[in-house]
Amino acid sequence: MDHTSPLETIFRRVALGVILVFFLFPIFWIVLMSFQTNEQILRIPPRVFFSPTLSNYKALISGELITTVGSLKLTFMHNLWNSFFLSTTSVLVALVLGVPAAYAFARFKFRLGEDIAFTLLSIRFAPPLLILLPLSLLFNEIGLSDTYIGLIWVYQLICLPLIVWIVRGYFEDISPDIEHAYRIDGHSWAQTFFRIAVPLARPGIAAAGLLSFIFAWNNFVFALILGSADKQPVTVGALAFVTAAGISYGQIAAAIVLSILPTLALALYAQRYLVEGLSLGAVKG
Amino acid sequence: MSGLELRHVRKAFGAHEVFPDLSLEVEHGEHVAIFGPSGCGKTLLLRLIAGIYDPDAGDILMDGRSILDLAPDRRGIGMAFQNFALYPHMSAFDNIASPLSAHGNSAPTEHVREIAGLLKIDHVLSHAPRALSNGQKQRTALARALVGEPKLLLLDDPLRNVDAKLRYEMRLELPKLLRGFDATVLYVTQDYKEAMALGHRIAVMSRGTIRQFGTPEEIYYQPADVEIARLFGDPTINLLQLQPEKSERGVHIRLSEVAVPLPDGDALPTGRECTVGLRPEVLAFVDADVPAAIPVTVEAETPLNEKVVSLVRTSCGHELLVSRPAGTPAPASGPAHIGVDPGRLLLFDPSSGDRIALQDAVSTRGGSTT
Amino acid sequence: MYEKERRLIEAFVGGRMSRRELFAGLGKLGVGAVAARYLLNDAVTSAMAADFDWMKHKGTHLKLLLNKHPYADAMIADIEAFKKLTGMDISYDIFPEDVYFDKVTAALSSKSSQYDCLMTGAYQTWQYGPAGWLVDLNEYINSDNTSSGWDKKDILPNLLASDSWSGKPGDALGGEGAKQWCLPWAFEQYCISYNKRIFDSLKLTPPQHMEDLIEAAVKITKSDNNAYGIGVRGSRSWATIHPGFLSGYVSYGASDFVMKDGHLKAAMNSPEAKKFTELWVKMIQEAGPKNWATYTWYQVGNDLGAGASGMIYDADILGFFQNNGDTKEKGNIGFHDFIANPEAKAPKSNVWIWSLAMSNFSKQKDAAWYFLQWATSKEHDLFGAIKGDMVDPARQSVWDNDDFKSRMGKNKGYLEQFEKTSPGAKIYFTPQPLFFNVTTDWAAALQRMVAKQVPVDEGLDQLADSINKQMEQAGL
Amino acid sequence: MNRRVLPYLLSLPALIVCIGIIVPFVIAIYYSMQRYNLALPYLRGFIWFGNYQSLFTSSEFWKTVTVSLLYTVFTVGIELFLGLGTALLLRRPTTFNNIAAILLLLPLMTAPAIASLMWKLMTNPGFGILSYLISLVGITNFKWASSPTTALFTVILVDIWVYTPFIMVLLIAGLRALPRQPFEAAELDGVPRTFVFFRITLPMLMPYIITAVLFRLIDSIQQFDIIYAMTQGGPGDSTLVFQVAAYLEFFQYTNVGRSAAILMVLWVITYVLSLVFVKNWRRLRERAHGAV
Repeated sequence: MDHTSPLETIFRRVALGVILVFFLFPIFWIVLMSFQTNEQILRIPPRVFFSPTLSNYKALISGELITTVGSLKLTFMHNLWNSFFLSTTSVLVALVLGVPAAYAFARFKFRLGEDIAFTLLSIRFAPPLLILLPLSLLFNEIGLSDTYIGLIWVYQLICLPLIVWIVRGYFEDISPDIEHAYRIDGHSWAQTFFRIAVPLARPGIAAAGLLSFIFAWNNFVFALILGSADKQPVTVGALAFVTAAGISYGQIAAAIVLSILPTLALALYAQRYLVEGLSLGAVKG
Repeated sequence: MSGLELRHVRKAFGAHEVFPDLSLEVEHGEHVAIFGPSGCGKTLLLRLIAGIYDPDAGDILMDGRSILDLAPDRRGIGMAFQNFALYPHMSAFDNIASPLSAHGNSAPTEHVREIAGLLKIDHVLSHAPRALSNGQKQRTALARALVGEPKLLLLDDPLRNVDAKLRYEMRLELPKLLRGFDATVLYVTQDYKEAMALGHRIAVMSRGTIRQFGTPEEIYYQPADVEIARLFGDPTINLLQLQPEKSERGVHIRLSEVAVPLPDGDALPTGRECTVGLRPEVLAFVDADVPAAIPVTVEAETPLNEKVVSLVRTSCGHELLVSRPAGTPAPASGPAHIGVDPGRLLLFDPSSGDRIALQDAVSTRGGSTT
Repeated sequence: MYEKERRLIEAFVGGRMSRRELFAGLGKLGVGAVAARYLLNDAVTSAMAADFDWMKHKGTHLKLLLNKHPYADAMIADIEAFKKLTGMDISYDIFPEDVYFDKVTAALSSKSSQYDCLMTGAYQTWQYGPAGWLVDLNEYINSDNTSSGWDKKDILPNLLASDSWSGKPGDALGGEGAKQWCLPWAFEQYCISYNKRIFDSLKLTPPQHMEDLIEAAVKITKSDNNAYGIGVRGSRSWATIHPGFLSGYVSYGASDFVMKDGHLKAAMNSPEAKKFTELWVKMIQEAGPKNWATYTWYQVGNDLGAGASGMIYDADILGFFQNNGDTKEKGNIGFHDFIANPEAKAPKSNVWIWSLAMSNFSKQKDAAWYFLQWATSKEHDLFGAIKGDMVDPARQSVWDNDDFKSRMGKNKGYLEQFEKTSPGAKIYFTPQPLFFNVTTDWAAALQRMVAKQVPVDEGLDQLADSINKQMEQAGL
Repeated sequence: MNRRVLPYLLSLPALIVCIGIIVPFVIAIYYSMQRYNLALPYLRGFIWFGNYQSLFTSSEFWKTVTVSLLYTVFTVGIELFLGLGTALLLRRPTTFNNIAAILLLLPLMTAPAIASLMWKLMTNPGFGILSYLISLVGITNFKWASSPTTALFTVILVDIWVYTPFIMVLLIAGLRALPRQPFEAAELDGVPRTFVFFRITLPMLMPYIITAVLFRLIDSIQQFDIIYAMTQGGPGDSTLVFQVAAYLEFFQYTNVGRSAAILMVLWVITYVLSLVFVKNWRRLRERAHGAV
């Protein structure tokens, strides 16, 4: 892998540069906008240089938007908390349910096993719209409408299939002999699962957990339809800056930046598990 | 009481039947080498014993008790895997200590150090498996299997993935090491020398059955069939398709028109071809005037360390390998004569490959070894 | 309270005196501004309470479903007054406008009893009403449960009629057997909001009719003002049809449907309709926003406020917010009524009416009616119009109020356009439950015509065909 | 624990949670066979496959099918190409590469529903930075989401921007998890790099590629957020994909029956596509590991 010609090195760097610009320039621009007033953003042509303001962040964090009309209450920070709470608990529940299931599909060939695995996947492609109306009727019946528990349950639609199918692949990549050896050493099945299988599949669990966290975070239709205003995530909250009086691009930009931060922090934290992938390369049978 | 017993074990994967009906009885403390070509089910046999797989039928007993309803962790077995199967996220020390900690031994340090010392890996105990050389990995795996002092030790071709020098060393070292443990040992190998060196007895497996189970001598001198005869011995046994002839002095075969008498056998096949097995060391160069000397032409000669192997051709076209200790004189090429020790000649049924027992072959020659 | 002060305040509450006069009068009596405001609120509350038992549902808890809108903000600012007046508790869920009606549809279709009252527009009630989700408010308006101070006649009659419908497709709004599905609260009508700076620099005057408009718009687009001529909505949505487009459309004498043999037939391809649509499409092609097909209200508004467009033919309140918000063109926006058809005499404007409705699934409908009464009362409408941004209130008394007039008078031409447009401002759509199918298809057809994928003539014929087919399929 | 019961014990909790969600799904199938418009309650009735029949005979619906499939093929195809390329560039676990990989996840972290508002602004002909930048290279009349000829391109572009990182992160993890021996052997033997890529890297990576593409496929054919926020299905019906059509039927037209029927067709298409992929996934997995 190391024998690259200078020409190829240049090509690689240019390609990487183009990719980074394509994917990161819009983010960069959103960050810039978050430090501008609406008036500064809406200039022709757009400008890179401006005198930055923190007013957008102040408004979001303090929960008060000072306008000519007066002060308006914003619930953005509460939305942020809802997103965090819903995504975190949903992913945790999905991990608790999904990792053992993924292990079962990877390690055991059992009757109906593949069918169960495919059923779990298929809930991912049941279009949310299709089930939302019956589901909201059902939730009304059993008292789950407008509860966090109900929402976390529905969020399993997003998280569970992703975790089951990604983690399953990683479990399959672990040499079964390592687990057999541990069993023969005198450890119970559960000890083997928690001390061998799970740690070795950690890069996969981290990747699946991170991705399902992101997908849960980005969802809005479930909470919108099934929850009241105090359970809305940041994706719905950020739309509050679009009103009849106009659209506050600066605040939307700041809202995006603020809503990215927790996920980014999680990604940075998960990163050390993600890169474990290589060091364990020798594991694969 | 036998240390390990398999009774009519059957195992199939789908339509593929690996063991139709397998039985084996191993004495307590005995070291048994399971020898056979790859794909014959050796590894599966160990896995059935370890409890990784359950047999479809039959029973497996240790010390007279069935262990089938015991989970792998309750069978008191130590096992070393061919691919080592070290825990990549634990240090060599923790790898070795794993069986001890599993049984609640809270202070395994001394024990681990002791066994690591025996295996000469005490200096790398803090390393992660990926930082170990193949030899060190193999010793770590072995240490892990031994450290719990299991009643039954299963070694799955542990020398397969190490280099030749190390394999040679370990082949000498291992029997000594195992003698220090009071364990019944099953040792899987594809290398007949390993099997001969390590097993009190050798079980030769082929296509899901145990073809022969006996001491190394039995396997060598009285192979159950032509295939086993071919697998053991280096250079390999000379196999000739000949038709024994009957005369007033008994039954004989002819090599270069010279009659070689066969000892009396139960139903010596005459009038049809059978396979004659002549190990290279059974043949020897002799002077032309020795009775029944067989004239041959020496085609080539290869020195093989302690012995020299010559390729000779009989007048009727059979090619034979002749082996002699290095340093003994012999013609390097051209015409020569060889002699045969008829008592050590092997005869196989040409269709089944089974050995045809010759009268008293072993009782007259028993005790003599290579 | 002293007699003089009481009389002053009663005069104000009775509508005989402006707020400024009241405060001046109180000041003369030595009452400070803060105390005066307190006295006033107190007095308004007690005045309302005088002849009616507002406390009847004391202790009841109501929940509202609201859209994030300046009108809703104005209500929330006044909500304490309601609590004090009635002793009820009230809470509310606010959802962003982008998703508000999705939430309403979801909440009502699941028969959730969570919400007692909600904000809605008239078009939505054409679905919600027949679906059985809303209460016919006539039952309450004409009952003893209505305070005498809630003056029905004061509500702009066009609006009140626009919010009532019999439920039979094609029946006139507010006609025979009409049910009052909701009550007008505040609304918007459609006029020209223009950038005075740009108009002055090009020596333009507000356009008089469609052809005039196109000419002016083209002039602006071609000038070096870095702006295009005319902003209108263009997204694939009913929102594109109901403001300027339908207002001009009806001005040309066109209508969306005609009744034929007891069935509604699409009339988008009538000669008048084709004539107007030709002009409209030409206007966008020559002087509209380049990204017109993605434009909804906030982009139309943004462009005006940022000086990127010379004028808009859209809601008067949209121009108002751009004229009074943190925008580049703040204070530069003027307003003018618009008679699209040069042969017409008076402006016609379709309207969007933010209204309040009662959920049929509410478990406390009587109490909910108290809330609706209060929220659509003169007092609250006035509060919203003066203290909040409820800029097009639905009550005549507020428009007559001097404080309100002086506030709106700061926006050039606003009051004038209102006065001229208001008599012809009502819903011009034919009420029928497929309103959203029809208007979405209509918008999509306009998009095709503007993109020159299909000529106007042909496009409208296709549209009428397709709509007739849909109506037939739905059994209408 | 019993080897036969254990896998069921492990997978059943997950399945039970899902069954709670499958119940409403069955109700929805029932809806799809009804004439069921919320605003026309008196017309409600069971009509078997009437809704489907009306869909299959409508040219608008076939346009929706075509647009959805085009959208799916282009987004998933380009994202796979870009994602794989990026993953190969960032394969080695250097600090720079690790940081770049995390930064490249940022687009995925911006919720598409909101990010699309920003894209709308950035492609605005007046205030939009992207419109401005392309005008610098002489493209002045590009209409992005506003023209029927470029709208699909624009929404595909946004989808690529948002979701390529998803494929990238899974493939980086996959590449780094591959065993090293075959590569070392190939390098020792001086095997050409293109050969190594096509004969070693790609086949070994295939199970990961299939997983990533499978999830992208499911999400892409069901895309809603980006398209609805950018174009609402327009101009005309040039970007009217399944979910947008179904959304309009449900939330705007309150036509529950027809909406459910559209979504059922979508469900069947997704089901079949996924089944094909999962079959391949199993086969490739087994090939990569050697069947037991």
